Amino acid sequence: MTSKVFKDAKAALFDMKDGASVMSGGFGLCGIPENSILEIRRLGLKNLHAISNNIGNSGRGLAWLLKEKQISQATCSYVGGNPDLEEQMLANEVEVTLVPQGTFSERIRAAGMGIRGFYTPAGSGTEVAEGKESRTFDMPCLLELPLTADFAIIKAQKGDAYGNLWFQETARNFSPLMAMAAKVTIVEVEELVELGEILPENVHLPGVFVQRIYQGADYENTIEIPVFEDQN
Amino acid sequence: MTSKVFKDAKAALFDMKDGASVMSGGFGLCGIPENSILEIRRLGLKNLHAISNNIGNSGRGLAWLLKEKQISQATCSYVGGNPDLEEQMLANEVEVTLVPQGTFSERIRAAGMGIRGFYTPAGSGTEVAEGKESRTFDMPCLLELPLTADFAIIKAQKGDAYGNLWFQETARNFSPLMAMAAKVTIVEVEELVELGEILPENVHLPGVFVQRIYQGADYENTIEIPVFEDQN
Amino acid sequence: MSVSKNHWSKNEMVDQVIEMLSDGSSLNLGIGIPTLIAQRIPPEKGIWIHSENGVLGVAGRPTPQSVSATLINAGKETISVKKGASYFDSSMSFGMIRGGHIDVCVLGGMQVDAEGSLANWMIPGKKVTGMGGAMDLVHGAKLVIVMLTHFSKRGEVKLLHRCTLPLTGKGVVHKIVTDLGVFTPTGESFQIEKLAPGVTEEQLGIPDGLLSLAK
Amino acid sequence: MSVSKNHWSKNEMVDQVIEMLSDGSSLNLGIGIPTLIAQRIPPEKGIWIHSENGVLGVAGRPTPQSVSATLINAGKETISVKKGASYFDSSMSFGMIRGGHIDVCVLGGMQVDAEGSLANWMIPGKKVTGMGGAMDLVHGAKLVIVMLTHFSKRGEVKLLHRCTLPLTGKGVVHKIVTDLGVFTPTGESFQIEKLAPGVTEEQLGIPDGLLSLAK
Repeated sequence: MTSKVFKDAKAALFDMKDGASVMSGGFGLCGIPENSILEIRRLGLKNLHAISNNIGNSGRGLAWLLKEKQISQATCSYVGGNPDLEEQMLANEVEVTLVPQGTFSERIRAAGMGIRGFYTPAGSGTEVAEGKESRTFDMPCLLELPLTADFAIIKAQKGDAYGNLWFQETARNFSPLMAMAAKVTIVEVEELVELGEILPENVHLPGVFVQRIYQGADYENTIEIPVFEDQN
Repeated sequence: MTSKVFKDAKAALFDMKDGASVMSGGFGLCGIPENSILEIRRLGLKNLHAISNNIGNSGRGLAWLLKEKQISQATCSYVGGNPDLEEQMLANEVEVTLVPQGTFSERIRAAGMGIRGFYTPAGSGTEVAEGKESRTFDMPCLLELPLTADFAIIKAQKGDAYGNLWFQETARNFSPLMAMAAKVTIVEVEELVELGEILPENVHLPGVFVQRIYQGADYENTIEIPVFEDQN
Repeated sequence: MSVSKNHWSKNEMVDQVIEMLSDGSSLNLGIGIPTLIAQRIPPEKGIWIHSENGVLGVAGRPTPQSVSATLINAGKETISVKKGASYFDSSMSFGMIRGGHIDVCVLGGMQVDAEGSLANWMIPGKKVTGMGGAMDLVHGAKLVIVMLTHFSKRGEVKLLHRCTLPLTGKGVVHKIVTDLGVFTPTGESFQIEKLAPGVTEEQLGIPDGLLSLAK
Repeated sequence: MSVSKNHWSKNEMVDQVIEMLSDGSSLNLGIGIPTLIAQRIPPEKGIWIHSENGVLGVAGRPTPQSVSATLINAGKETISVKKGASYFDSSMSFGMIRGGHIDVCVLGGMQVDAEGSLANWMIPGKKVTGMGGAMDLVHGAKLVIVMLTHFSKRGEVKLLHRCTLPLTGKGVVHKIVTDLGVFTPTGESFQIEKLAPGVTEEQLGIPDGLLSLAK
């Protein structure tokens, strides 16, 4: 039986190619798959379609790839706080598709859960509605379709050899949804634990959604905007 | 501030009336809200619309209400193993709507999550498709609509005063989804724990979905079909 | 192997299914005969068994000491789980199937036809069990296998040109395992993959035009 | 209270919002001014603060000792949580809003109009921040409050007959809190609920026909 456990990012990303669509977990810099992103930079992959809430932030995360002009297409909900993306978007170097955040996560979930389309009020009556089917239930709604990708790169605080994952605090965000949605899901963990160490009730993402997992290293875990009690 | 904590089933079900639609958690007899069901029997409510995967099983659970002819309408996925329901269905005493189980749970989730409709392949090309909008994506799909109710009665192994819940093993099934979907969600727990005792990461259902919670008593926790290793 | 018996036992049927499973694959088991599979899969195959009531990693059966009222399979039978198991709600459970994450799904059946359609949830005017999860389970898995006895108790063959009972799914079945053989519905016919020892084509009770041989 | 200043401070705006909150209610706070609310809510009100990145039960700020890189709000600022908090994925988080489980939602804005429409995500040709969660947040909460300064830096009033910037949501706002007052968009006009001390109707910069008085 082939193991899902890989030595490191280099081993796990062996077949990622130019032009791939890649979902990347994280909200801002919280919960981002640092090792996999840096490996993509090392590989020098080009023409990537990045699908992530922020496409990096504050010059880090996926912004590492923006700096190297590795991303040509981006699907995200928010570009504020990401000068690299704003700049390349205005210079038409990156084609940006903005998706309302709740629609973004639900479209990714839909892809993972085999839902072929759903109706949501978000974006109704706005520019986001252009070109979309509209339909009124209790209020006007838009038909939204699943969002998938060739790869998902995500990070969890704990994971086991089958790929069962556990996320700390708000690091969960889009990661389990992306793991469900992508064709190949590559997980890096802070801690690779024994099977059974995550209580079956407390598994946030069952391992069946994970194709590859590795123990990450050298995490920066950057805090973007530290605000403390004392400052109030 | 009004507390969500009630003394018992009697206190928590004070405003349930004849004709109410009631979602009830549980798969077969696993994870059923025994105390709330027995209180409905004691109250002698009539003409109820029960929404539950099995509407009881083996003469127990919601079948307690079937025996008293309290249920006039049932929405469920499976009637096998429930002679009370089969009998009253064939005698036209209970109007039964059968829903494919995955569609059943997803419709309940949709109600809870504000999704106004979704497309699923389940039931396509079958009797279930009759009267429903069909649409072909990668395969023919049906448009399914949210399923809600006046009340959800569910059971969790642990819960706190805000209504944060934790379910044991396969007792989770439809319960957290129903808690999201109903107008009033009434939870009974085996153990009412302190706020914070359920680790925030391990909360299966955030308390915001719960309106009332009480410590249950005298659980039967009936095993329907005990099968043991030795018997093989 | 006894030639006189001319059909597979339930366990032999189960073994036909197990042969089709790749190591490490994920597997949903329907109510009825399919649940027997869980107990016969060699642990070294590393199969992850899913039960749609909300568990992945079903192992076998509990002991009277370890049995738990909250740990059951979709047939409401008590089970045990292996290390690495997980529990989840019904929406996630069916999403696993619908989203194509479960490799193989094995269901029981009343009728199955050459088009790959399955009927297993009601006999009009006689018996209604409800579809349970079956209508969801037939869409999504890479390999949908139906296990059923070849003939009904009344002696009617269950492999038909077109199902006469209300369908569970249309054109969804990839393989059929009966006590007489293994078949692939091709749309036009049932392709014979394998027959139980001593079984002849005539015994199958399927009209000649509906049978074809594996290439 | 200084009459000469003729407008509310940010904290005074925050207090206007806090007055509208029922004890024990749930509250989503948008990026910007609204995040200040978390720090000023009296704990005894028992408010449950939701941040759409996946947390319910935001308390205030961490200490340098307790700070965690994985515990932030939707503004990417570090936070602390109270007992009874929970974490969840983004799909669940927006489902809470969309499904109507969060009582109150407070957002920032660039423009808001008499119809209750809000614009807060882009200025064509100038600035695009993206809508983030705002387009989802405006649908679902029982009370949607927009907090914004009454005038832009260029002195243009932000309360208009109709928004000129691309909309975030159409007819979705229930209350508006500016540094000059509290308003209800009625469809035809802005109904004045309250004005900051010393502020006159003339100072609002809203055409007479667009103003109405609370009944």
